[in-house]
Amino acid sequence: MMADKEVVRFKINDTEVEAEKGMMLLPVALEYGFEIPHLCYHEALSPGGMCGLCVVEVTKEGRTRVAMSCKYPVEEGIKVATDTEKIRQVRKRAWEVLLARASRSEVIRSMAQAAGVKETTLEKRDDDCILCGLCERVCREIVGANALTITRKGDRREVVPNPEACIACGACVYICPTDCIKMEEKGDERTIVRWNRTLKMQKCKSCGRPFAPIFQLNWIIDKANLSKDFYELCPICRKSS
Amino acid sequence: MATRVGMEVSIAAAEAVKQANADVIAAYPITPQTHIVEHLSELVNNGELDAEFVPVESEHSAMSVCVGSSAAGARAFTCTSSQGLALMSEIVYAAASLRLPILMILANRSLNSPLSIWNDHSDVMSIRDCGWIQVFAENGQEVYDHVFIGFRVAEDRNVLNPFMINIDGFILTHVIEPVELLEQEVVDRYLPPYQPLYRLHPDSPVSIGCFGPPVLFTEAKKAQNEAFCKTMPYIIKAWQEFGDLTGRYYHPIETYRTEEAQTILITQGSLGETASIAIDMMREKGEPVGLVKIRLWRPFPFEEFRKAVRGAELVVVMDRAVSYGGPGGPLAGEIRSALYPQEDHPRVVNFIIGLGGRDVSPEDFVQMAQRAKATPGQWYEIYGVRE
Amino acid sequence: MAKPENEITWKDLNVGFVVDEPGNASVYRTGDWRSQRPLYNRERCIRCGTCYIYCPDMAIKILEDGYIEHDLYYCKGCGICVQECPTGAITMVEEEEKDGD
Amino acid sequence: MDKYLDRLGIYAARLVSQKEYFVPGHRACQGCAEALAVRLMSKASRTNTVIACATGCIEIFSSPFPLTSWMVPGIHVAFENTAAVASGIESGLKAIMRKGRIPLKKINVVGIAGDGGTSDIGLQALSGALERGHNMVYVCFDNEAYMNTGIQRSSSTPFGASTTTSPAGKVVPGQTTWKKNMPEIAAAHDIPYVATACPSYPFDLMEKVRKAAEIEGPAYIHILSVCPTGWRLPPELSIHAGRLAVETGVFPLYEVERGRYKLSIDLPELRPVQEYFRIQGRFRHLTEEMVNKIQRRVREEYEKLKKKVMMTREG
Repeated sequence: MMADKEVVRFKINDTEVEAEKGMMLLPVALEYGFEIPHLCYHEALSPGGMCGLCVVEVTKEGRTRVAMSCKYPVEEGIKVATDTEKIRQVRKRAWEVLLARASRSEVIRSMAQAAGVKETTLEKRDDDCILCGLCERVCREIVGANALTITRKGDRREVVPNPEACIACGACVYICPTDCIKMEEKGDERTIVRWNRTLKMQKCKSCGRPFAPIFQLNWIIDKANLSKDFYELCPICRKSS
Repeated sequence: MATRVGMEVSIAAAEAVKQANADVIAAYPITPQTHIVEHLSELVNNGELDAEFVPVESEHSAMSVCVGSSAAGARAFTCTSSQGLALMSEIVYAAASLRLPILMILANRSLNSPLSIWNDHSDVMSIRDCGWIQVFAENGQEVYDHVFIGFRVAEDRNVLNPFMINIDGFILTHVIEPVELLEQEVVDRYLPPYQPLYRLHPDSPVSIGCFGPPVLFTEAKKAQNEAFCKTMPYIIKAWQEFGDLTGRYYHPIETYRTEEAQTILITQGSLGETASIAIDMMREKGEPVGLVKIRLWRPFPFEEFRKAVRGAELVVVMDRAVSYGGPGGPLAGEIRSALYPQEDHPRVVNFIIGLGGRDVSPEDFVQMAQRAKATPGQWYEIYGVRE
Repeated sequence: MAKPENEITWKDLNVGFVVDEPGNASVYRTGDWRSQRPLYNRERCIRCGTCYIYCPDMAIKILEDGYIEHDLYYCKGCGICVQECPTGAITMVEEEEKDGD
Repeated sequence: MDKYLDRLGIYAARLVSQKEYFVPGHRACQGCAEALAVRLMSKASRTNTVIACATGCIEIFSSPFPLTSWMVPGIHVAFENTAAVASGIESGLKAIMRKGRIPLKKINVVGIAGDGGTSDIGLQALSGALERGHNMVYVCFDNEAYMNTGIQRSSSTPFGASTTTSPAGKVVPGQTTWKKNMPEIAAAHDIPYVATACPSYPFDLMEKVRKAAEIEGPAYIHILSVCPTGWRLPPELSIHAGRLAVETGVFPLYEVERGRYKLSIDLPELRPVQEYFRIQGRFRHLTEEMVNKIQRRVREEYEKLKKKVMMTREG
């Protein structure tokens, strides 16, 4: 079934597994049903290596080291351990970092708690974003709106929005693991709260319901080279007509 | 050392299920099966048996839970009676076709209507062709022993078939009998943990119970029947090995004083003990009468049966169920089929007796034997009816 | 099972009629059912994946660059992708006369 | 507003795993939204799952021997006992894991059945399983009639719908009873999670399945699965029809999590039910009077649901 691709065989927790060469460890392990915590990985996006939770121990030619499984390409004959004492320690530290980065996030606090980490000794940042970068990657790699950038000032990173480019599509809302990007719709306006982006919605010519931001629709019209009046009707009225 | 204790047969059965280390027990209460499941739930709730006791909402679900858990690789047990069996019968068939080694004790009881909670064999006969291995037990010891034998046979890779132990309701379930209990170590030696051939587990996904189009359905049935017919030597082997361990040997057909017998009575289940008293009475008077007890009902031991009745001129079959408009009782029909290929087959007379808890005494057997002898022809009657 | 079903003998069957090749239905071509075929206009596609998520027959693949491809081996020609595409990048056309494959 | 509703993320489809656990080659009708719902459910429950499937369309189109569309293990036994079989699988796995015979692992046991297999013939087994509290998910794929046997009415067929056993006749105009409220019946068992879903809202559906699988104890999901064949509508409109069912309030999307009701999509204004009926042949015979009667009932039910949301709101 993987005839034209090179297959690599190795072990995860003593189970023989195989994967296409070039794949990263994390998706392979997840596919085989191993539980590895992760917050900044998404299979549709390039690996982030930002949350530090997906660490595993990889033994290669007798030498064992800790590696982030989202960024570690599979190799023939390696042995991967997903839940050792060492790994648990490293993950605990990662949770502490995340707790500090997103001290306001209820989601993170309960996840950390489930992993046995209640508090962090690190300096807390008053936010609920863990800086996983998924929003930036999805906006750039999938949507192509490039409305977000990750800036770095010293060791401080931030996700910075470009208010002119955001089409308020909601992909970042969908992907955010801590739910810190919220979308609101009031009347005929849609707002992506975190990016401070409010766009007017197109009202359906037939039923009068607002259905999508005009800016987004124009962006699509432009991209797909559609007629200007392509989105006069909402998707439902368009099909019913 | 095995210990011999006085014990209600239902309790002995439950103790055997415990010693067999069943994983899942699913049951719905119905008289006269209740004492077995009551004791099992007690064992589970007291931590004496590590199993899931699933108190289902119907017998249909009892068998469904057994099917699900057995398919997941667990050792599953249920017991029922009468209406309960009738309700679950759809899944009884499915369990056999799916080749799941479930063990069921059927505390035999008549089927409605009229409502009767008492014993006969109309329940088991209604599912004769369901594809389960079916044995009849004659006493408490046999019930106890067959729990181990049943699991052992059912789970044998060469068998993989569900196994049913028939025990007469009240007559066996509710009586206290001496039972020799096995040491756990002996049980463990005899009955290894269940190793399923397939199991419902994500590590090796299988699809069980697919839709069978006409082009394949017959093949599926042929495969099932072939496999079922081939279980006989493994059943006999399991009995043999059980005997070697315990000194108690069982056979598909048990005989009692059949040497030189011209008339042979045929029974199933607990009637055997009563009938044997009648045989003694008649033998004492010098009558050449013997008894054949059908222990293994499915697969039917044709060869062993023919051997057991060889030389007899008259065979008197005792049925505990009616086959309305049929050839008499279901057992008699089977006996005639078994004897038909024999050139010189004996005359077959059939009595339908002991319906819905009606007592059958040794004297009744004597009378039936005499009547059968005196009245020529192949006939049947429902015995002991007030005209 | 490599054999066509009308050649399978009873001896070929697994115990209990079990199928132990997960997902082997993928050999079965449902594309023959089509009377109309989807036509995809890449120029109009904004790579949103909507058609992919709504396909009941898993007959739409998302390619590495985000554009899509219909798998005509499976596509039954239901036309859901045409209806659901937000930009009208897919249309249905009459299935031409079927050839051998 | 729920972030898993499709119009809030036009690119969300690209973020869904491309891995299929229910593979093509299945023989569902053109445009079958039930097949789509099964596909989406499987994507959400993923690899560590065991399926117990009832007799019905899904069984027939997914696994005609010797083929199977399932990548995960599954069993079909009968029509009415899916919940019992699933509870047996759950009990079996639990026992043998506890006894150390197989490694401890979280396995989702998912029972799936149609509306007939759930709200009619399978109701008893389902009620038993929910009451016993097995850690399993039960998903009802509701296409509102016995489609597999040829579009006969079930207790889940909506009022007025014409089926082969509730035909729109000269005297009796189709189904004369209101649709049985199965999610409410499930919720009455006081189980930790009940939800309604529709494959027209795929992200919402997948999130609900994921949640149901994660929650300890029984969970029930009722999925409206548009059947173009039985509803007599063009196959390309089956997603659209599902959306109309939701937007008209005929089939509201909601969750009941530990007794608390939550609308997944809170519609400020319901579309007229006629928009939903117009595209379906099974409602073609409805008189204005009947439509009005249904419209009133839909509004009432929707208001009732909203009241439940208010009444069970936290704090």
